[in-house]
Amino acid sequence: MVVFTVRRALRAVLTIWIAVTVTFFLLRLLPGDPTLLVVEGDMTPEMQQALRVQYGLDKPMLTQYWLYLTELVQGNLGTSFRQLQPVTDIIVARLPWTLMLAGSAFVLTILLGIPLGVYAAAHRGRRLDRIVQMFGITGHALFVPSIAILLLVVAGSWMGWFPIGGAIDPDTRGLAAYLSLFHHLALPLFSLVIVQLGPYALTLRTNMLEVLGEDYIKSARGRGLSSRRTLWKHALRNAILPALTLMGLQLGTLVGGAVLTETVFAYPGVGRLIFEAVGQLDYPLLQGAFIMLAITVVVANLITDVVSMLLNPRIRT
Amino acid sequence: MNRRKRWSAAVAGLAATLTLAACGLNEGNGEPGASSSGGAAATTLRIGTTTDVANFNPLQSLSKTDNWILNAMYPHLLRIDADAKKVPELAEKYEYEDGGKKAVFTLRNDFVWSDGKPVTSADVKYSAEMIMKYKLGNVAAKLTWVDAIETPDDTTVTFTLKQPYAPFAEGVGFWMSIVPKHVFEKAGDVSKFANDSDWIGAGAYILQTATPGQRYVMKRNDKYPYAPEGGAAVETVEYRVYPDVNTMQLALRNGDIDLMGTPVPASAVASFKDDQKIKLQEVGSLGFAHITYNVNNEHLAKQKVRQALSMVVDTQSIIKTVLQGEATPMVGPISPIFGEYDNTELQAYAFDPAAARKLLEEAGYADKDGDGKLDDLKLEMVCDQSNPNLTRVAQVVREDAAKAGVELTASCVERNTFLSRTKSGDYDIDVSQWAVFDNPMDQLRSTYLSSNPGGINYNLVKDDKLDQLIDAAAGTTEHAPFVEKVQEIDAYVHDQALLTPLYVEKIRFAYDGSKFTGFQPSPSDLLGMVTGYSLSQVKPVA
Amino acid sequence: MSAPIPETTQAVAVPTAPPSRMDGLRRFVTKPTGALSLAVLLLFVLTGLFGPLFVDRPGGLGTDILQAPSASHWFGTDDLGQDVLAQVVWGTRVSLTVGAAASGLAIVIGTALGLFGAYSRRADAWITTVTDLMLSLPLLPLMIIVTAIAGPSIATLTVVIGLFSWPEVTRLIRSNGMVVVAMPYIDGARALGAGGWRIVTREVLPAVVPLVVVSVLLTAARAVISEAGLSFLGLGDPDSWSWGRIMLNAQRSGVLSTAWWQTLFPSLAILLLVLAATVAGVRFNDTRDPRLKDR
Amino acid sequence: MAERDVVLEVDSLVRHFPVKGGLLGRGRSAVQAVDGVSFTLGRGETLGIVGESGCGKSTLARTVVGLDSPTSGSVRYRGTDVHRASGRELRQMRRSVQIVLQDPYTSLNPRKTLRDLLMQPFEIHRDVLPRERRIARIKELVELVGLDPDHLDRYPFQFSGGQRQRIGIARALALEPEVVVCDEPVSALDVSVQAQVVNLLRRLQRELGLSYLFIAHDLSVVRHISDRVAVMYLGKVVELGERAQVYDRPRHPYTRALLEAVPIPDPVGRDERVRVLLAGDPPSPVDPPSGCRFRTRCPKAEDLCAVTEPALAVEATPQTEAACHFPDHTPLARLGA
Amino acid sequence: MSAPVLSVDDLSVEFATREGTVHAVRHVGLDVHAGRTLAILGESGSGKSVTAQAIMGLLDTPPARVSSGSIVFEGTDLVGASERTRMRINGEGIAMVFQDALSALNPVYTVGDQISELLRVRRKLSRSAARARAIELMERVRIPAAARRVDDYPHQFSGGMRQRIMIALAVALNPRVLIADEPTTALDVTVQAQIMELLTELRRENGMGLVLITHDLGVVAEVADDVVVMYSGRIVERGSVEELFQRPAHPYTRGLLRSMPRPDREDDELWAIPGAPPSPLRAPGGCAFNPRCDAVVDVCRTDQPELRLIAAGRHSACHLSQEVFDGRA
Repeated sequence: MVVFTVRRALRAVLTIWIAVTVTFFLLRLLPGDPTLLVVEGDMTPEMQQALRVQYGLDKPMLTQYWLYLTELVQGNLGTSFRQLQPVTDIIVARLPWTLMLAGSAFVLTILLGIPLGVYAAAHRGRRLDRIVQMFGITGHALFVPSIAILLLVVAGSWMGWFPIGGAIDPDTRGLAAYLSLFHHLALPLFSLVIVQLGPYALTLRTNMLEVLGEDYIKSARGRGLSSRRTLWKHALRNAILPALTLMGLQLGTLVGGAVLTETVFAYPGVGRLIFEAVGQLDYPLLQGAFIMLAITVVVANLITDVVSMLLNPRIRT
Repeated sequence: MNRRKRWSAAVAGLAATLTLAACGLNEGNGEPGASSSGGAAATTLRIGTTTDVANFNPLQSLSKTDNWILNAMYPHLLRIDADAKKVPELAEKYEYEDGGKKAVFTLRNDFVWSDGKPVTSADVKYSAEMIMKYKLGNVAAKLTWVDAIETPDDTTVTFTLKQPYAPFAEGVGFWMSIVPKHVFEKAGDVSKFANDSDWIGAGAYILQTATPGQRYVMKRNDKYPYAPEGGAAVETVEYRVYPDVNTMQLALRNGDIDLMGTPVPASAVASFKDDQKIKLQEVGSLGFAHITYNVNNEHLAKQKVRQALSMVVDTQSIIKTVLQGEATPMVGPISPIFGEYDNTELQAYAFDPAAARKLLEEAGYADKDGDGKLDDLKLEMVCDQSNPNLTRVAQVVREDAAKAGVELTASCVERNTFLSRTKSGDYDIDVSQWAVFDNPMDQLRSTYLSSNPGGINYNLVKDDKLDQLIDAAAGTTEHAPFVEKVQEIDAYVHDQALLTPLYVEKIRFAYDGSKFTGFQPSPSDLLGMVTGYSLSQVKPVA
Repeated sequence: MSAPIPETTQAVAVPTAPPSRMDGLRRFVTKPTGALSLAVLLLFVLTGLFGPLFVDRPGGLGTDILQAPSASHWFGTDDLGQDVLAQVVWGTRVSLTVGAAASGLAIVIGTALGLFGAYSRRADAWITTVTDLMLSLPLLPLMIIVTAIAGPSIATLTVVIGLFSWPEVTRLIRSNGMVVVAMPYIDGARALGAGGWRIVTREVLPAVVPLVVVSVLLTAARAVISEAGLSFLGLGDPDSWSWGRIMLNAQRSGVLSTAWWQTLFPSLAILLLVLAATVAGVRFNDTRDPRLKDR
Repeated sequence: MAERDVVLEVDSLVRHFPVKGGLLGRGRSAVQAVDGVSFTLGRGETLGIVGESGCGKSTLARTVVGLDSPTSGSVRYRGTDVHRASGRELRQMRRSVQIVLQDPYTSLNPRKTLRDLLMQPFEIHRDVLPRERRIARIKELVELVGLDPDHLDRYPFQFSGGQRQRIGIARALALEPEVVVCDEPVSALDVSVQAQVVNLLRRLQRELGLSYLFIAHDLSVVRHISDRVAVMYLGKVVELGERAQVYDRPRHPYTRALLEAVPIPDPVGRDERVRVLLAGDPPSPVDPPSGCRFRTRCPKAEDLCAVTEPALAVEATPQTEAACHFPDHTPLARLGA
Repeated sequence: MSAPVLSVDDLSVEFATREGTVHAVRHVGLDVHAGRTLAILGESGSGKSVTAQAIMGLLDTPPARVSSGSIVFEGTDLVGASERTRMRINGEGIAMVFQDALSALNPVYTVGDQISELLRVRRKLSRSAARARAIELMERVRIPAAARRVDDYPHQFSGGMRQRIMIALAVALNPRVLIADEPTTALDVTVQAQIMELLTELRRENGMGLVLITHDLGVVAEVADDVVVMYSGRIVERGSVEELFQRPAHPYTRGLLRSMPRPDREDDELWAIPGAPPSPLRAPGGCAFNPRCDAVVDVCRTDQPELRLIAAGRHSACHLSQEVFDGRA
């Protein structure tokens, strides 16, 4: 069990390292060397050179890479071209919002998806099952900005049910602050959950159907255990594992969706930061934001893996 | 560990994570509005803005939000009223002495820094000297002829000029922020001073907290002399960041904000007209939209290229469509607002892509590979993403230029980036909008003088003849010849096609009229509704 | 925001029934949703191919600004007075081109790696690791960065989307290829002396071809979504119309809440196209999966 | 028996599979699937190999035909090392040693017709038969195994299990091999069909002079078809000998227990039958017991068995060799038989 | 012989598939008596497992459907019985041992959990009492170190041990009838013998009726008291084990017996039944065995033979049953 966790953790570190390496070289090997942008327009060659030295751009690429890695390990992602602040500080200020948005979406999807999937599988062919199937397939076709704009305009503007933009009313305290937080979170959250929920419920339904055909379900019923018990205890526990793994893999997609959602709802997370950084051509910030998101996703994935492992004795023992 | 324990451990861990993520809600946001709830006076005015504050140093800041917040916090000698007249703010009055070679400002004695120190002539002198020393911002251009600054007493500042310059006092008085010497002095090199916390100001509102990406909270300065009896009704001014103009509009409709700091885009004006509670305030324009060519670019250095580019800009259609007719066309660099200075004999470059192409071919460009584009003529056009009108203009110009065989790329970037790129000359063509020109002479000096220190000569033009013309005009004190000279420059710049003027926009601001009233708007989109003076006069609707 | 390949395609039994293609196609078409999705796909393809011949390229400045849908402008007009229908029609071409080309690229890479991984144990360790890594990364931000640097164009979009979409394909082809490779008949061929190339191309590939077809559809569907997402973030080709760009224009000009037609119609186009491709993929998969017969 | 014409020689064959585990996924332990197996196979002879699941008999089969490579030891076909051969030798070897796989439902590519399936050997070995003669040869093969030549365009699923196994046999015979390894060829078939296939295999052996390595867990079938029988337990051969000897006078206690466990399809006198039932299941081949591997379940085990591994002296003589310290010499008691 | 505990009469089960309706079981009737072993002998597709699942009520409906007949357990007809009734009788009245114990045990719960769950739900035992009883049951089926292994997961057991656990679960509630569906097919021959012995022992001890479903003539010969032979969904022959093996009354039974290779004999050529068992979807007309039958006459191709009494306790569904029985055909 420990071995499993350690192996997964090593793998997570490897993933992050590869992500860092790929982006580092990608950004430097693509045409339109972004590091040149740090040098402002009308400067003398001497000043340019001085700046290049200051940013370490004069060194061989591998040295730069090594420097970047050593700095990264110390939590330093460089300095933003535009905001002239440490990238880490900028991102850390935004990351909690994204974590909360994507994290709640993840949890909510699972919490809603489980009953939907189980119920649909248990009542195969009935109306709810058909809805889940339809919703599951449609989920793949939903374009996050479309949903987000729809929610923004209808629920946010026409109906005025939800606040628009921002993440919290800054003047609230205590319980009111939490309420405000969820009030602001609702629309971005739902636009993510709507997209994720259908496919997740459908996956769970498929897994449930597969599991319900297994001998151990028949055997449980053969022992006289009620269908409810076999469904929620014996079948679900087995069906949820592959679904959880899939959700883990989908985390990257979820975060991608968060980028779009945050952009539409002006939610102050890393996603909107990325959108702004694209507008600013702020490469260190973009790179840093991607790396932080990658780390987040990989860590979340690790957690999902460990939870799966706790639920699955075949891996654990 | 048995199964049940594992489950509960997992759930507990999850709950803990969520709680932690939500922990510290609203902490570090400074004093909440609730804590200073002094009864009915605890009124908050929430203003939407598109960008964050990029720089808290008023001597060098650029972006709109910077200006809004810092102008309200740091007093100016003069302010501009609704009719674009300069009226006293920190200065009670000013007068020229010595045939215009001395400008003497008399300060009010009741402006006080928020740390209790009075605002004195020393602060004014310090501010001006620092701007001159480090060539900060466009004010540096206005101070070029200053020889010496004297402060005979705490309320008198005397600027000695090398030569008389009529718009000097108005220009400097209006543009220059006065900073507290005793605070800024400690920073040493003020050009590197971030000034990003513990703000000390003397304007109507003082910045309390800044949460980038979210909001900036300003508190009423109870000692602001221009506040109405009993202090400003609005105790707290809160700028909220809405990077997207749609969300800002929706937030206003929704009641999340009370005022849009940025003007309503022309395309959205109609949508606000049906809304009962939203009021639209129209203000005059002191600026204009234009296209500027960076003459450091080898292509744009050629007059014919610039002229040809002017010919692919269909200003009439742009006004009709993008601005929905709510704008005035202009020719040459002098806005029709300046009335007699505007050279009305100038003829706009007619929209004619075919002729433009011909002109370019005369200038030596050819389409040898037959792809319909003139070879090597590739230019990048930068614009400000947060200005919906101009991003659309850029798109239209791009397409029309293609008809003339010119390949333009439109880089509409985030506003602060746009400003820093244009400031550093990192662009070919710049589609932008001047916010405020308070007089034509200052405009010409700021924008075309090659010696202009820290100025806004975005053409980066170094034209001896133009320099001479400007200097000659600036030295002219008699009215009629002065007008003539300005018109001459207008014609010269038009012929050189250093810029293609687009339009003078009718600016409209939207605010929640059911909640607030009493704004004292100033012309231009930069000042608009949010000057410290204006905010201090706002009253809640009973 | 790439959609996952529905789980139903991941546990594909190697059919014991023959791969009578006509039979599969017939069953596919006789399912109402299958036929409908094909019809919708066909409609989009025809629109992409021939639509631009009938509708002028949207551009310039029109006189009717922000008109709601009417008889003269079915989908209304935008703030420049351009016809939204024309934009959607021209955008169809780009969406289809990028979708098809990117998915083609992803399929070629994904299938090759997937088959290689399924057959060669040694290569498999690396291929699975890299595939899993790629899958677990947030790819949209990565695509944003790369597109922003490489300079937005249709080619960039295609290559970027294609290069970041193969892992799903690899995973799918590999996991099913593994099932095939583990089949005793592969041993049979090996015992006869067949080499690796022959086994992969003659035995394994034909077995996963139906899955490749499914994958093409689903990957293309995801590519269309990715393209729309990047365009919506302002990273689309500025010279070409795309559905994402129409929505971006609506956002940029601040008319999201008023000119609903400017976001609704491109959104519907995305939804319909992607839904049709997904349904076609899923249905096609169902018809060849004998286990699903009775479900 | 005259001088045996040995076609296949297996010498100290070992096949270990590393087990995944440990921090970096490196295996420290191994499944000792086949651990030192030796025997010879004469021309026209059938060697039956029996044992329980996990005893390594299938790995042995796969290794013999080259589907798996040995950790050590060798397999020689007429003197040529199967796993070291290359080029021409390898091709020759491939042709001469063929395998009939267990499950006729999965061992035929469902996408290929009977014609395609039988054409495949000739496509892989193009030099065996010129293109124009292949169809005729295919038809011959089909008839040889008792299928209808009119069914060449049918897919596997259109045949019954027995017919499919005939296709598998036809395919194995296409290249005119000398040795055919039959890996549980009838265990997936219905009881009523097994006899057909067993009879077919016997007929083909007679007609074509084939040598069979016949692997099965069903002792009855092995007895029926084999000349000699090897009994495997946990990767090792514990007994090897003439079938009558092995079946009627088993020496190794495992062989004995195995035979006693087989139910006899005759209810008469069943209550009087004596059988020693083994306790438990075979241990894991990852960590086999020391000394004699059978000792943990052996009714006769003594201390010696845990220490010294009994050797199996393999000789090509028609008698039984058992790897046991305390071999039995009495005939197997079968009351009611 | 006492009255049967479980009595199946005229049971027919059909499945709706895309290709049409499959009649998996047709008009099957059988009686299970306390303390006796009834073997249902048949090849794949003969309907023996479907019969068992129909008795247990484990068929997926749809696609399956019991189209006729009754399954009477101690006076209660289980066909169309409520879920409550079904769940009351399953486990306590009738229990079942599955062929593949690995797939019949839930992989994510320990075996102790699975046994004690049953006891807690059905016997309302406390957590600790259920656990103690689970260990007892595991000891009863001779699992070594049961107290320690009670917390192991199914995959940690060997095949034989898993099947023992499966049996422990099946007998946990002392059922009156135990149905064992090919309980030893997946096991090695040495383990197979142990399991059969255990089942026999439990049957004797608890006085259960044991229904043994198998295709293995050897197993039948060793343990069964009564035998029914199924072919293509129907019972073709029925009788006590000794008589049936001595004097088969159906050509199929006879062919099976003849074609079995025996471990205690050497034969040169095996008797072989030609052809293959028919697919349940395309059973031939008349007697389903007619294409493979060595005694076929014209009537076999047109008329379905009824299961007829041919001697005391002997039934056969063959037009020539008497001739076969007498060794004349």
